[in-house]
Amino acid sequence: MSNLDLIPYPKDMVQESDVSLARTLQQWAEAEVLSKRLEYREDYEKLLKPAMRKLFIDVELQKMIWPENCGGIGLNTPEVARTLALSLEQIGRADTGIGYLFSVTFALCSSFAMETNLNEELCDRIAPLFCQTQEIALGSLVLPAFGRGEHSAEGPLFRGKVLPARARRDGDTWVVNGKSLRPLNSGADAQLFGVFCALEKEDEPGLILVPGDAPGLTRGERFLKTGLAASDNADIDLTEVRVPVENLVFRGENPLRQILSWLYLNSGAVTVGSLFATYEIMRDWAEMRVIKGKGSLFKENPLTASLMAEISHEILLSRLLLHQLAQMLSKPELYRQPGEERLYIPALSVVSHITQTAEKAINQTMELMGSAGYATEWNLERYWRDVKTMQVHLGNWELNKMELARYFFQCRNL
Amino acid sequence: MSNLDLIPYPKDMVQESDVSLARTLQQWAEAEVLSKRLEYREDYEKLLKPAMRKLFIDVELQKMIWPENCGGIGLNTPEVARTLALSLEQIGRADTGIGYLFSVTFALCSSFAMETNLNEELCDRIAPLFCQTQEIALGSLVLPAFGRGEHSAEGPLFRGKVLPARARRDGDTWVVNGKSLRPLNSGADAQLFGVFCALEKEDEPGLILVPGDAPGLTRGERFLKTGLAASDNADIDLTEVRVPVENLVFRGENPLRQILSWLYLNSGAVTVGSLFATYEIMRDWAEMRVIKGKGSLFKENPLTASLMAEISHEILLSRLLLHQLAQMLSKPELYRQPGEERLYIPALSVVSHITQTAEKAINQTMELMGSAGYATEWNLERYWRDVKTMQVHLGNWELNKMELARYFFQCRNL
Amino acid sequence: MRTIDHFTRPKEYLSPLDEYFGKIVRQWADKEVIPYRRRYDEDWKEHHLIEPAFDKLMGELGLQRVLFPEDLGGWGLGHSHYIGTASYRLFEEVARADSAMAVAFGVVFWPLIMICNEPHVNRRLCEEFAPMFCNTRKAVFAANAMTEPQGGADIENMEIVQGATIETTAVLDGDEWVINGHKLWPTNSGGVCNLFGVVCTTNPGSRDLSDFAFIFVPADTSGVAQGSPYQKAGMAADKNGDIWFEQVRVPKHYRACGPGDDYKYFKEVISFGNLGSISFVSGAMLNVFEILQEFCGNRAYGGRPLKENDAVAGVLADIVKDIDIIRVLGYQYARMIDRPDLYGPRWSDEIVAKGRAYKYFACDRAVEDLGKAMNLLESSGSDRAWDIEKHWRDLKIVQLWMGGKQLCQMETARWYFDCKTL
Amino acid sequence: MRTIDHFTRPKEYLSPLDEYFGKIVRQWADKEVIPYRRRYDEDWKEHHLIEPAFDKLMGELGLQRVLFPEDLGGWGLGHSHYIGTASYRLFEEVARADSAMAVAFGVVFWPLIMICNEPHVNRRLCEEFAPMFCNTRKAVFAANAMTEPQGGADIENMEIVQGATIETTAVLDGDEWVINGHKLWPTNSGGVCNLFGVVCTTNPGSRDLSDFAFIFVPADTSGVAQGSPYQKAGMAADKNGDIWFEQVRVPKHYRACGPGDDYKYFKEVISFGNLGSISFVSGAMLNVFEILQEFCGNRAYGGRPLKENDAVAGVLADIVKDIDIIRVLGYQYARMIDRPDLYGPRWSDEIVAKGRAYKYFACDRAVEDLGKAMNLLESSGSDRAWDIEKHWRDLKIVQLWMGGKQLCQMETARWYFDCKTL
Repeated sequence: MSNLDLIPYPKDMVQESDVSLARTLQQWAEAEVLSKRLEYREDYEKLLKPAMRKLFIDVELQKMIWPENCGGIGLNTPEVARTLALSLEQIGRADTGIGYLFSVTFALCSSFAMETNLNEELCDRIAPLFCQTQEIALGSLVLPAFGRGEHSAEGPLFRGKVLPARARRDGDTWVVNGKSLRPLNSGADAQLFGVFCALEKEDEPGLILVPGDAPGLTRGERFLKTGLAASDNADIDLTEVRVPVENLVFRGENPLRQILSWLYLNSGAVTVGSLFATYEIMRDWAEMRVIKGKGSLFKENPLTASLMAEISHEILLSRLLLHQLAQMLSKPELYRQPGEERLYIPALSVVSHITQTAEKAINQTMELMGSAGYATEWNLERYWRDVKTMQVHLGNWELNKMELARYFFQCRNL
Repeated sequence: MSNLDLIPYPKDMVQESDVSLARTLQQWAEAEVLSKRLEYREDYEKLLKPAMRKLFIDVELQKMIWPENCGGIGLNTPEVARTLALSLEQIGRADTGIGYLFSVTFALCSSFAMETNLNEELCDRIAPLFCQTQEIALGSLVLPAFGRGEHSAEGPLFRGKVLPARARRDGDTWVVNGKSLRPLNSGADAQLFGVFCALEKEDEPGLILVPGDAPGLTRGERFLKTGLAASDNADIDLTEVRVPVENLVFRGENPLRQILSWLYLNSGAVTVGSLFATYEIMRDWAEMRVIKGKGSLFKENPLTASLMAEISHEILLSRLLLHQLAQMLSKPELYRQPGEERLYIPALSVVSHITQTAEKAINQTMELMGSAGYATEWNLERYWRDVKTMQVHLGNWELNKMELARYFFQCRNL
Repeated sequence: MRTIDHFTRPKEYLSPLDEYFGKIVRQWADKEVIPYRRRYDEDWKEHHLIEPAFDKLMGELGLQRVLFPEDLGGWGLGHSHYIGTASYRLFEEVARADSAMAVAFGVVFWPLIMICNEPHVNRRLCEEFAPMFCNTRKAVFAANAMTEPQGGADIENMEIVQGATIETTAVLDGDEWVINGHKLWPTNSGGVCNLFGVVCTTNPGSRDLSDFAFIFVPADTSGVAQGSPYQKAGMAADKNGDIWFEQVRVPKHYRACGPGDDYKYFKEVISFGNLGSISFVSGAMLNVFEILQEFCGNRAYGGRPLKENDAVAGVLADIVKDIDIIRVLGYQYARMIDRPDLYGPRWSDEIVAKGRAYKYFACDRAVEDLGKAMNLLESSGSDRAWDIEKHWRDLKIVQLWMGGKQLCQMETARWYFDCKTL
Repeated sequence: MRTIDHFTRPKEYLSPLDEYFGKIVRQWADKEVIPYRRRYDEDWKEHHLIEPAFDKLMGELGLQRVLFPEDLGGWGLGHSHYIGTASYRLFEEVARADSAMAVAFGVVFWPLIMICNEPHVNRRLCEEFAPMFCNTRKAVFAANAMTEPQGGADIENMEIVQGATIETTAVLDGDEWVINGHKLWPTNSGGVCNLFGVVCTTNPGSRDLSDFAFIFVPADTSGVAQGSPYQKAGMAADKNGDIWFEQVRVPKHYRACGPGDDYKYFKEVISFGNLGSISFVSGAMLNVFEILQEFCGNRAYGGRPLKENDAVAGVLADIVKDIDIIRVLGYQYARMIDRPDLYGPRWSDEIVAKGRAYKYFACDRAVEDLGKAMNLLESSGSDRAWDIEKHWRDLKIVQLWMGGKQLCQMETARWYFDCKTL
């Protein structure tokens, strides 16, 4: 018994359908991942793809956001926020990386498949990639990055960073160019990239959809990283890649903020799920471990109990914050649209808290477990690597805080 | 303009009446305290009593919880939790100490005046102290304390601590004895004490109400402390103090947990209010301060902006958690009664987070302000002392965590 | 039973005066200060209680003389190879009782550093000012008038501002300096100061470092006015206020070291400021250890002393660990100041930057640890009666002065990462 | 442009071998390890890449011999007055390249401390084991078999457990010890070990410290079995596994110091373990500084190098401040180990407790700072290509070993507060 029900969440905010989907995903998590960890211990990565297939195809998660007339489930209204919070907790509990891939994919598609900003033409063209396939379909984002040396050489800056690619209009197509772009995930196998581009002869940058099989898109070597094994990431090059004009999903900052708000909610939920796994691993440890010689159970020592309490305390708070954010995203009439600062800032704030807290909480849990904390056998160290990897992909906290400062103090020159 | 509206709270949880009361209290805060700080700079304490009188008597806050048939306002249903959260934010913004006095008084009375546990006989007898007076009426609590040396001499332990007093039954009265008891507040001037006593010939301790004018109750010297100037605290002695048997409000742990749950909600709201004041002081500073010689505005420097953002971020999260807790307290049908662990633990968790975060946030704000941070003139240092004083009165965090550990890990011997 | 003397000190660094200083100051602290300090907060304006203790320490024990050359009645610390470690011990012992007294005492040396220390001894000014400190049994206070209304600690942020923001001016008129300006906040102002070291400019707005001037001004010079002390969160024994200089005239030779050198050696003043700050922190924290020993040894939870509860002990460990580390660090820095032959001049950017780094580390740890200590004591943590809240209020001030944490961070980053624009 | 050599070290403490050690090991690191270390993680089981680098360092450069007396082919570090500071420098330079190699190398000395160090040199065992390490150009590994399945780091928690939980037994049969037991996790196990120091009891369950035994067992003795290495979050160059001792027979004189002294001097082993841990942290963090210099100097935000952004610089300052402090602290502790005449015996409760305190401080700071550093680099922070994630994974392991933070806290509190029951 996992005792996860000891960690409260705002029950009055969720519908029965959300709860039952979460239950389905909990079963998936236990059957396809948690229970198989032991047998796949030596090569954990081997269990990822089959588990993902079950989740994305059999449980149809990759159809979730698409309108029903495109073959999707049609969960594309703001209320889906509460569904996502409960569902992604369970996915993240099973594997942070799988949860992260779903998070980015959903966030990308939210830019044109949500009821509030539905682009039917695009949906009709893109939905089949996700709804009429027996293959796992992944979306990925290419966002502004640090410049190298002097930026003058690197085109216009967006909020201090360099736009990864440039697009020029040619008749009814956009021609996109960019070298060694670093996607958030899945550079090696994503079916759809959202690339944030400088638009020739325009002031505002925009997000352009580039299918993974577009001529002129080449993928680099899959590179090694700390965590998120489910994501086969690699840099990509775009050379004279042509896409229909409609693939320019939006221009400007607010729509980007909307994508990020959904990404933050999702990443927060995945992290909370990973914290659930941490809590469960810690419980197992605390129940069987004896210290100070025989007789005294680990969990009965005041010092270790104090640290275990501290960790659980943080998990409880993170979950409350996550569902509070879900509630806000689900009611734009009360809390604004996700693209507006009034909602985007709390989303950034909540996900930053959750991911930073999770780093600390898992660190502390490892401390409790000594060598079992870093032994692959106990699985905890993987959540530690995964959560940290996801956190750094959300961006440099010092620079993200500049957004908060502009909001709270109307700074103009940061 | 204070810009407090930049800090979101769950709008869908509050009623219009809550909002309008909060508006009234905001006016009180600005008229009676904030605007008068300057004129009372040299002797701030002088403004406290008049401001409290306005709040407790004129705004009738000290009648809030009492049933209407006792001359009260009758806000004694669980929904009052949301009212308290919004109202105490404004009181804490004006003065932490005033907010704290109200918090304890309300929590004490909640043990017998809430609809869910209404004791009409007691209400009829006690209500006049608060409802039929032109004097400020304060309640206070005397809770278990650390033992001194060997506890054997000090009677039974309650959760590791010593019960402050002993009571024996004598006909239809309880006779209470205890030496140098330390109340949470107002030992020098409270009208009503709730004393947690060991009951002779019974296993469970209980809370006994002792009126401030009871014969045999003597008050010690008012002592000096770091903060909470509004609380004139002193130790009290109880020598053969006789009270009616009905003054034993309850026996056992759960009812005590209920008092604490309300105290935690209230203290959390007061602290969030103090953080509002911190935010406003920081804004004023950031707008007028110049660094690195002339020209560069304080708030436009990335380092100071980063710290200001960090602080605001924590304030935002604390407010979300506060209102989430209020929501849980307001719906016992969904979240259990405040006396139950399932609700008491989140309450302890949330208030601990808020008060610890506030300590750090105000510390950081002081860092930003250099000598203005510790100069009485800028008012910030008082919130710093007040919030810390309130925090330590909530108990030793290491020992409070033992409660969390018992809940999350079913520890038995902590 | 451990005592504060069990905390680590680098044995090989200790000065020949270490034991003697330690003994007399600890006696003074236990007898003259600790029994009375709980009433100091209410004495912030008058110093009825505080002044006699200062007279004992600085006048009667004569510790205000130590920097001056022996032949002028001093103890020759200024030209010794142990000025850092010796003063560290002095300040630590005073701060154990009251860190505000430690800073008031320490700052007496602050301007004198400019004229008493090798290799820049200004013999003429030593001769002129020594009697003021050496021929009396009363406490005599000196102060560095640096901070100005507009710029806060800009003046200490030398690397960037290069004196350009200084608005206090010194104009040479014949063989007198005419000084005009308004200073705030210096320790030992608010009416108690006898001798000011004034940071000023001979050419307002100039970034030419030779225009940076450090000029001595006796407090009784006509045109000098001290405002009454500010009310603060703590540190009642240290008075701070406004100082106005209006057409103040002092002899030309009152300029400490001259063009260029005033700026150069003022950075040594910063180094000593950081050394002092660290010593105040370790001294006060040593007393916190004593208090925690008493409280956690005599208060019980579950029928056993608090210190025997593993969770509480964990916090106690975190605190003593920090105290030990701060002390090691403080003495290492003191040694770096004692031995420029090994570590480079005291006024070098490296020594200044490392002092800033150690200082903000020590203060951050102390403020956090004091918060934890108060919380361990529950309601006693906020009682005046236990003195922990006093050290908490006082050390917070140490953390905030001299430009606070941010300036320390910028100077640290600037030195280690060769930053150009911070 | 600053280098890692700008971080503070107490100049007066440095050993005569410091410069030489520094030079040869840094060359080795830059040439033999840093260019290849990114592929070490996949080499965790085979050590195809790792083994040659070990041979160079330990065999060819001969650094595995340093502890033994000169006349036996060693460098005499064991009887020197600079064993602490000299090894600190060695370990720091190795850890800069790979802290797992530093621990594997350092642990070679761990059991040998029992027999090579004054005042408890066991000449007979030195003579017996010296050739194994000195007459070869291949790396030779030793290990301390301490941890057991049931108790975790209990065995290191000597104060409380007093050896009562040790289940590995040594029974004297004629002139031979017969050893039975199961050990886990020692550095340099998992198949690579040549010589074990085995912590065992001559009387299971006894709290009589004279029953605590430290006995040497060559890995090729019959009855000794090493399991294959565990897979871990990092530290691929350090193999850890199970070791089984079944009816293992070794000569009676293989017991290191004898009844009572085995226990006494084993605490010296703990002190060196903590010294080593601190040196691994400072070495790896020095490399983190080099990486941050490069990244934050060459990546731009707002068109300027990251390091010129004040907020980023604030984090950089926090990190270098910690590195500098950890290094000062490490050398101070090394000096305390070098000079028992000043600081008391290396096996004293004080030296052990302070080592624990410094070690957990260093590890906590490093883990937090590495988290911040990774975050500064954004997605590059989790790329193998930047090596910061490597140090993050490795130093986390340093934090967790030897009983982890909680044991350190308990020993610190116990010593400073005279706790009896922790």
